[in-house]
Amino acid sequence: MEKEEIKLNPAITRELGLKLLYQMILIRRFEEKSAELYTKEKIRGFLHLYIGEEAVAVGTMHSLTDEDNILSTYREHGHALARGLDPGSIMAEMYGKQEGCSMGRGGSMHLFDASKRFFGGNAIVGGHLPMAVGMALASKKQGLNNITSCFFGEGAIAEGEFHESMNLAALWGVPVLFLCENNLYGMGTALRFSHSVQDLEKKGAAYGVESAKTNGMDVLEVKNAVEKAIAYIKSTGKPYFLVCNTYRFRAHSMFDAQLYREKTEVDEWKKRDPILTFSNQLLQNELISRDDIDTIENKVSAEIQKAVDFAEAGTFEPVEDLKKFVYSP
Amino acid sequence: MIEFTMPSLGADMEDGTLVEWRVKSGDFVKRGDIIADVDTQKGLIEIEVFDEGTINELIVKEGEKVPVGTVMAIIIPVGEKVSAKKKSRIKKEPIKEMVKEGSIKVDDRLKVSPLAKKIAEEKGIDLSAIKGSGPEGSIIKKDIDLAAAKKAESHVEVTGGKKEIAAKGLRTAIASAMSKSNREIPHFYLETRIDMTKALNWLREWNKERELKDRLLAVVLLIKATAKAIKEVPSVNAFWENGLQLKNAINIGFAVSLRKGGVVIPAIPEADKKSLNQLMDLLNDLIPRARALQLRSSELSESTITISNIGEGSTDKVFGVIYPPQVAILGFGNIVEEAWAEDGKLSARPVVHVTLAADHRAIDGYLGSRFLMALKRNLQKPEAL
Amino acid sequence: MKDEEIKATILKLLQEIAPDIDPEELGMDDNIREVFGIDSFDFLQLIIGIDKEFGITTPEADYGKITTLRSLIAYVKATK
Amino acid sequence: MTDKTTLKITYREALKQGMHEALITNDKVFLMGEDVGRYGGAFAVSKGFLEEFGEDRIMDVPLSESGFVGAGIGAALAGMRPIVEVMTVNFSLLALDQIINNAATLLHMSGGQINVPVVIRMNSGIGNQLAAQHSHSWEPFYAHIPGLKIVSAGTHEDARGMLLTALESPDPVVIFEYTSLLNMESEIPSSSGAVDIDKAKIRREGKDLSIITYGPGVYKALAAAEILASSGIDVEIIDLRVLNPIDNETIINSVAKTHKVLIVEEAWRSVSISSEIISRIMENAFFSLDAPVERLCGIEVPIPYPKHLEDASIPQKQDIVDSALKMIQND
Repeated sequence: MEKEEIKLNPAITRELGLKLLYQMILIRRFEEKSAELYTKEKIRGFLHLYIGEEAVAVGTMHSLTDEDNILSTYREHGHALARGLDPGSIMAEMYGKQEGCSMGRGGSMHLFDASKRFFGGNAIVGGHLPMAVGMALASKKQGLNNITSCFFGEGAIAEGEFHESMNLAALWGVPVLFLCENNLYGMGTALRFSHSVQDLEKKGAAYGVESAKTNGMDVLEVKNAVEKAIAYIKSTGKPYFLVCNTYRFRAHSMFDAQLYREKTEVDEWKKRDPILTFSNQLLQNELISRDDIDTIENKVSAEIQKAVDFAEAGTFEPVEDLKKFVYSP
Repeated sequence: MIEFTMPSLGADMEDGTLVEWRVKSGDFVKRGDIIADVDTQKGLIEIEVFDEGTINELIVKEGEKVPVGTVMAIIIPVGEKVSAKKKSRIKKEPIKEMVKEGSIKVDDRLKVSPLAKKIAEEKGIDLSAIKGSGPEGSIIKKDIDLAAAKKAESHVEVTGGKKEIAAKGLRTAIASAMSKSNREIPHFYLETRIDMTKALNWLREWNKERELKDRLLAVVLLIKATAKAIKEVPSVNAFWENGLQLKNAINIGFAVSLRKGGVVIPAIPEADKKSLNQLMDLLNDLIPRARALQLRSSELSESTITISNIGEGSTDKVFGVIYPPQVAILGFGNIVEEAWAEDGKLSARPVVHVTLAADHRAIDGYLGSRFLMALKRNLQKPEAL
Repeated sequence: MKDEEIKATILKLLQEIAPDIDPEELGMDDNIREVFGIDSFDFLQLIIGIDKEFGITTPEADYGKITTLRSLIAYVKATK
Repeated sequence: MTDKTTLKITYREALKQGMHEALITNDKVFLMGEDVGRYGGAFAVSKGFLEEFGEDRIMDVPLSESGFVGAGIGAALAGMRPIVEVMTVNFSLLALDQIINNAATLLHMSGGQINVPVVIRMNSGIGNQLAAQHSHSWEPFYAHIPGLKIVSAGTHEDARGMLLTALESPDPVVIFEYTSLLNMESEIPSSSGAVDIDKAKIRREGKDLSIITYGPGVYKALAAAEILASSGIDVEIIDLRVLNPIDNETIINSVAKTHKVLIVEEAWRSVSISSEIISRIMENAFFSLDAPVERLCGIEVPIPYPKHLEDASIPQKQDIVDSALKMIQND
């Protein structure tokens, strides 16, 4: 890895490098702390960690604007953090506290923040795809020039709703970015056991949707690919299907013996850890120094401790409020 | 030092079996290292450590199954003191079981519609006497209206009987209270004789200056003297309901006997705060209504202590049975002329025998006698009542 | 006022005080209070009745003189 | 003085007028559904709309119920007011995941941040021998879901006015319309417009028996009432109109007056709306009951094709008359 001399394109400044690196490390440490707190029973329910896929969230969110809509899946902490949701409000949400970003009502799989146009994690595989098409449809009808980006894994591509949504989006010509995080495993089923055609990006052609794939382990490649996609959407008003090939270093969720894959495969992919590779690139191009990395690590651990303290200090909603949020007042 | 515990990997994970340690004591571990393999219902899972330090002691042995949270190893942290955070388990409230099991059982009870049952209760109609004309022979509103109408016509000969019914009801009520009292309350009895000379002389003087309708009876003096004695020994004025409960209001129950048998005990509320005239007015109101069985249930249920006073007609002494949950009953016998020895001289004096029956769970002999002595003293100074 | 009238009035008063008594039971020389179980409260009502019917306020000292029907009738005739 | 003139109109026409008024008054409103545009609507309710409002506001959609219902929900999330027409309730089963896991649930999961102001119209019920897959009555299932407001347009007045009020609601509303009523004519005030979607309605005052019903049961019960009146029986008819949340008060007051209840619905008997109404009467009006509550419901069989069997599988007017007579004569 060290030997390869990777020339960065000149557009990468020190400041951008530090920002992207900071966000990826923040996600990584946040997920590690979540795992720890889960084993200590502070976080319950399902917990799906994003470790290994940081480059996709950071690369994508960097290119989206505040007006763009985002719909995510249950493996959403990386998306939420990269989108700018406050780490404390996410941690409090996983503690089930009412100070959480969804008032404690949603938990790890259902983070919401209307102010950031973050329309939640959806725990039904592919369930949010039709909604993304609808939101883009509304933008088109109201003449807004924002786009709607929805994240999903390669497992969702086998759902009927993927087919219906791609067709509707193409048919109606609406500005939606279908962003697939292909981490090779739909829970315990490897790609080759669920898809007749494994080059997933090829599926877009069937609907006349512009499609591409990119290296989901490299934040800059993801950033460039997403910028290309957004430019296409903005200029044509048409949907775009981008497949980011990436890999999750951890189990599907906390209680998973990972019988479906070999440890050697995991170690192999770890060599392409998005944080390691990117920090090496920045170091080799003298954009940052080792100290910069230490400063980032210290700032991140302080930020995470603050988030945990915020969650610990949070309060539980009184049970009398149980029936709130079913209908509008 | 840091306790490394069996982690919880899922809400439904109860325990785990340590299959293999990846470290031995003395090894240094850093955050994220895999230090053990644990077998669970989902399969073998690598367990990571979240703290840095050297393994001091491996407590759980390989092959051992332990519940989540069990301390498996001790780690000595690097340099800085890491406060061993107390693990606060989130208390799992049991989900309230809302479902009531309905059991279908064949019900051979009287079939009455809810509406019919309600009206029957309101109009005091005995359901057992009615034949139902509703579905499955159930008694319905029409049947009740019919019965009520029949009852109205025959109102005349029924009223005479109303008292019988009431009296019969009274008898059963007294019987159950008395048997409960005997069953549960360990009675003990104290007795004394009180010279009523001063009291009766004062009474005569008092009545002389007043018109007939303002005349006082001796019993009024007895009631007021009792109330004052209670203030000195409050524990006689209490209830026993799994433990002594002192009552601050002194409501003296006044036994009114009915000529045809039975006794009704209206309460004189806060007798200690009433003047002698007020007590007399109360008796003028309560006694006739008691005899006509027209007392409201609230007037019958608030006594905190009872005075029994067998119509002064007959016996000299009366030993009462306490009315639960009260703890004492005072019995005044007839005021009779008796020999009275004092300062070596013998004379005839009007004397009343007073008995105290008390609940030994609540009061003991010493307090009982102090109460009777206070009563005796009060009756020697009638002007102060 | 003849004896018979006074007797009838007295028995009427007693009937009001104790509705469930039977006047025939009372002999002229029987102790009224004992036969009818009249307590001090009822006796006071009787005295008030006598006052209302005959205008006589019987002092407590004279209670002893009117324990039987005969003595009561005589007392009323004498005092009226 | 309100305009006293009335309008003789079919149920279909009433639906059309309601939707037309909605499209005119608010440009955020648009209609999306299968064959609503070029075909003029499977039941011709939106005939002529495409020509008048254009493709942008009258959207024909492919046969992707989950897809387009989900898209309708998404459009509602992002500022539009879509009327999503699911041709019949029978096809809505494919979109239940979107309706229940997204529309009914987003407000709660987001801790009150996200509203889903979508209106979903579905044609429902039995009639014209469409056999088992095309004759479902799913009101009880939808009425079970907290987060959805479920209304049943059993009269021309409601067919004309419910949609307008539903489009004002910040929360998702599902409107059941009925195939068997489409061609039926009735009188409604020509000034009629939006109606409330919160309360039940007493369609006929009476004192001997409360008949509680909804949907096609309303007109059948009213017809039965005329026959019963001729034999001196004065029934009160309650049109539930709102199946979730249910208007307890109107029910309880009526039971307190008549002391006897007959419930009429076309859905299958077990775990139905009548099951819920009986529970609420038992919980809140037990001591007003002078007889057990009776009910006439759909026979628990997939709806058969042949007419005589189809008719026998749901309560008809004569069944209502017979039951009422039995309940009253018994008294």
